[in-house]
Amino acid sequence: MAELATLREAVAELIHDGDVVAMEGFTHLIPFAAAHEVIRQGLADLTLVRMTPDVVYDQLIGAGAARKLVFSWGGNPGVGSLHRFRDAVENGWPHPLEVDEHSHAGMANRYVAGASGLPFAVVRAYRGTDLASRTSTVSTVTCPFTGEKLAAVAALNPDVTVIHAQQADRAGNVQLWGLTGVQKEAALAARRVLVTVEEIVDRLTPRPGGVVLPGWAITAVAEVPGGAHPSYAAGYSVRDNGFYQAWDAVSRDRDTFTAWIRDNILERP
Amino acid sequence: MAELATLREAVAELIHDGDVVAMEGFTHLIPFAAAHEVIRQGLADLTLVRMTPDVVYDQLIGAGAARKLVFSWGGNPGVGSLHRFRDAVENGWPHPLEVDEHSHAGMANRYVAGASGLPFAVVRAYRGTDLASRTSTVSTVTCPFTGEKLAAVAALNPDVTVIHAQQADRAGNVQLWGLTGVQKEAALAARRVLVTVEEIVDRLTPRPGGVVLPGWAITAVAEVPGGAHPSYAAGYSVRDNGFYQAWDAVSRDRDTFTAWIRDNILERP
Amino acid sequence: MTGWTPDELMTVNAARALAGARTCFVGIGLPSAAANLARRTAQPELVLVYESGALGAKPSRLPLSIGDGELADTADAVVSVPEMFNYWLQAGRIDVGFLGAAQLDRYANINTTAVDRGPDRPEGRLPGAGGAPEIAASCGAVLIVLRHSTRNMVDRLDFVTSVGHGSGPRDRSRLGLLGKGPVAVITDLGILRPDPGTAELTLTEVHPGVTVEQVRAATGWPLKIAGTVAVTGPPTPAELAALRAMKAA
Amino acid sequence: MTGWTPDELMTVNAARALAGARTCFVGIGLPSAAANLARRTAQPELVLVYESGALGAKPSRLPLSIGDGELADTADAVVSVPEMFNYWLQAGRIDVGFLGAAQLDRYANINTTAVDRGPDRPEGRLPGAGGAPEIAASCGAVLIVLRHSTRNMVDRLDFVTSVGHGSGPRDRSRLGLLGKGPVAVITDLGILRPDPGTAELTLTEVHPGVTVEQVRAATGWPLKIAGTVAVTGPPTPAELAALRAMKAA
Repeated sequence: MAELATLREAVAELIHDGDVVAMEGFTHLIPFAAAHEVIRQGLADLTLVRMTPDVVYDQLIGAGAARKLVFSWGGNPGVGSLHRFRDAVENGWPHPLEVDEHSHAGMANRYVAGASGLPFAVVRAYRGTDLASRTSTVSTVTCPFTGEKLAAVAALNPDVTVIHAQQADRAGNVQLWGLTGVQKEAALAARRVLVTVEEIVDRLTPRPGGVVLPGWAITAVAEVPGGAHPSYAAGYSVRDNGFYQAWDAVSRDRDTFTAWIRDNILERP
Repeated sequence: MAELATLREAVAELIHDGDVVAMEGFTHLIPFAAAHEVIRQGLADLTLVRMTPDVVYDQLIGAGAARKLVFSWGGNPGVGSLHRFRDAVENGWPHPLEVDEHSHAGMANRYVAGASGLPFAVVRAYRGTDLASRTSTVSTVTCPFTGEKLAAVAALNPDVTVIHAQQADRAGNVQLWGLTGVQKEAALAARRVLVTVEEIVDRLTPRPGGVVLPGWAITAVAEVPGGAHPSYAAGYSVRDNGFYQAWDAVSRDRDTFTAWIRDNILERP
Repeated sequence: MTGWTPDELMTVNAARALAGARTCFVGIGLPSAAANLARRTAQPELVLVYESGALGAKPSRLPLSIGDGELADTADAVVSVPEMFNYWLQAGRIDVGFLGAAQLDRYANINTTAVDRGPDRPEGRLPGAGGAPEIAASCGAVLIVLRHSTRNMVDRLDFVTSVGHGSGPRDRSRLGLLGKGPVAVITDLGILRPDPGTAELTLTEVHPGVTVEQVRAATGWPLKIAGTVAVTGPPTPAELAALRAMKAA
Repeated sequence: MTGWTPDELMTVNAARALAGARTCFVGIGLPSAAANLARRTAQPELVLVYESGALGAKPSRLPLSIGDGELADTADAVVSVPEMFNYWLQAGRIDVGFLGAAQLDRYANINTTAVDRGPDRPEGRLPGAGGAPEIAASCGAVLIVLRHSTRNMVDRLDFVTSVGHGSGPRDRSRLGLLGKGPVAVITDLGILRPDPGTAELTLTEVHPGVTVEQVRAATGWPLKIAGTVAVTGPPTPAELAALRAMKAA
């Protein structure tokens, strides 16, 4: 059964320098609080995995936690660029960032393969594009029945996956609902799983659209109300679109960003 | 949007002699009424596809509707053999039945490939068994990243998939809940989809565990209350275990079976 | 309600281009505005599909991101992201894919990955592929909407993120791509469509008040012009009202 | 509560064999009875996984089929059948797989597909593979429960449906099978376990009142006998009461 822990304990215990870490949540339920704890604990040299790096990885990258990024779409949704991501890739600040870049279909299926205990997944993807030219995790397979050539993408098996959910019970069973994205696959593909939740309840009530992850498939659960902000948790909060819009100016300048991290993360436990 | 039709119209329109027909429902929500209508309309030469042939295919096979069976477990769950299935395979009565036999993992993934528009699926399966020796729909692929050899199973794309669900709305959107098995994959893998439902409602209310299939992915919906009997529809009926137990004696003898089909299907519209 | 902006012309015409579509896989930004406008005007039954997992979303206001809560709350069904890409998109189940682009070439191939900024400067990062390569590959047809400039409409892409017509009319079938690819590119100046013979984008319509010369000057390759260039119908009061109400919501 | 049947001895010992397991993939019939008994006696926390999609089912009575409604109603989570086989079983996430068998050989390989009835008769049909091949391949360990007779315990399988130890101790790793394979075969006469060196099933325990000779006579190959054959502990009153209450429910 999953261990119930504080966020600080759980991050210290489960995430180490150099780990491959996936934090998932497709716009909804992004584990921002856990990412901030990673910054506070000064973790470094991480390979960050995420379909949509979003502001959460802009913060981790700008804070110097990442060595490599595995992703498929790196923007501030509806707003524009991720300036810290761009600065790292284009100018190597605060240090160079290696990228392994896929399409969404490829990334989603890399997690599916990882969750399924398979070394790769087959996708009708990448054909005619330049994407395969910049990654070693796309190849081809030939259908043994039809002779058709299809793309193969390598399984993703992160050392740790971190997700945010609405609720857990005391045995660590977790329920999330609303847009549940690729979280189940990302969690089941990982060696260790950390879930932050809005609240711990005595008993989970099945919800329409609810996805339940049993406690025995999770390593640790930490109660962190509001832990997705500025993303949101359906039923608990709404997306803080204003934060996303304001992030553009905060992140555009290195000093402004660094001051923001100091004031809002490092000096706020 | 799906057409709302009577069961008789829908079967006549969507299922033809010689078709590849999948009727799914993993013990729960088995579309018995639709199978009975197939028998009543005298359809023949069908390739029947189903993970667990169950009593529903015992009836279709004994009635002479099938030329071939694609399956993974053919028993009367908790009771014993499917006598009509055995009689067809062992003695060619009422005529010979070709079989294409897989494991559950293989069958489930054949539907997944079919639903995904892929010609095959990769599974960690069949190794060391004799299963591959009797089918042309299992082969191997080699992982281009690790060199590991894995099983490949050919996609299943039935001409028609028939499922039973609890509810549809007037636009043909369908909701099923409880054990939902492989129905979504079987439906999405097919060229045409017929759904029988317990009731047609004005508006679907999202349910815990509910799987919704949009009307535009379905060909026809027919309202058939009790259409899963002796299987069941969670929230509407319970499994008629007595029927399954009694079926053993009915189906053991060709004449008893034939009389049962006549009295309970052919002469009951 | 007299007068309109170039962006409004673009969005209204992009919405009209969805005529006949039953289902639309919607990218965020301009495509989402156009698809939502279509649903509020000529096509109330249009099924909007968002890669975040919403099938049949009916948002009351324009979502800022593809993951806004209202998309899930109003959807006919919400599915996981792998399911969306595998069962719904890859299987070729969606009529029209609606995409934006950072760079577009004459065969309607798209770059959203990176731009070359010259030998002395590092490559400039764009957001990346997202769902676009497989939307472009698998939908029945593709519509593209982008602002028209020589920076966007380029002679040669720096990176091919998503395939339009490759390098000519036979490339899609050679590559085994399911759908027929881009059928129209709607910009703030007019509409380009692939030539039926060569698949090269050709100017077929200009918006009211726009000249062919303006379009030519805003295009980074020698633009083919149709024998007759039509003028798009001006936005109707109903279209403009719906668009402005949607943006204000 | 004095006396018990051979089937009760088998079920009680099969339940005990689950000691230490956290999760169990349960086949219907004898395995389901044993796993449910374990959950009602020594292991209230045992997570029962049914291939119909129920993770953590807690049925109050013995289900007739793996799809009985109560399995879903009492489960911690219900998943689709493809998800069950891919994410939960194939990924090697389940501690113990609990299987029945129609034919078993000395390396605990299983046949549930077809039996040879001689040259003049057609092959006899069994139900087929179901989930067994991948349960046998992917669970951390495998328990097998079946009634002991020369018809079931055979010198040579007519068909290999599910691999136990293949033809010896190195076969599972050669085949790339994840788990360690069958660790015990519990019958109505006793318990057989693979020899640590040869992987051949060896009689290690008999049930109270059963002789080694009886077991040998009921086995279709020359059965290896452990140096010391223990006698299984008789069913406790609590075990018998729980088993009988469960069957009567």
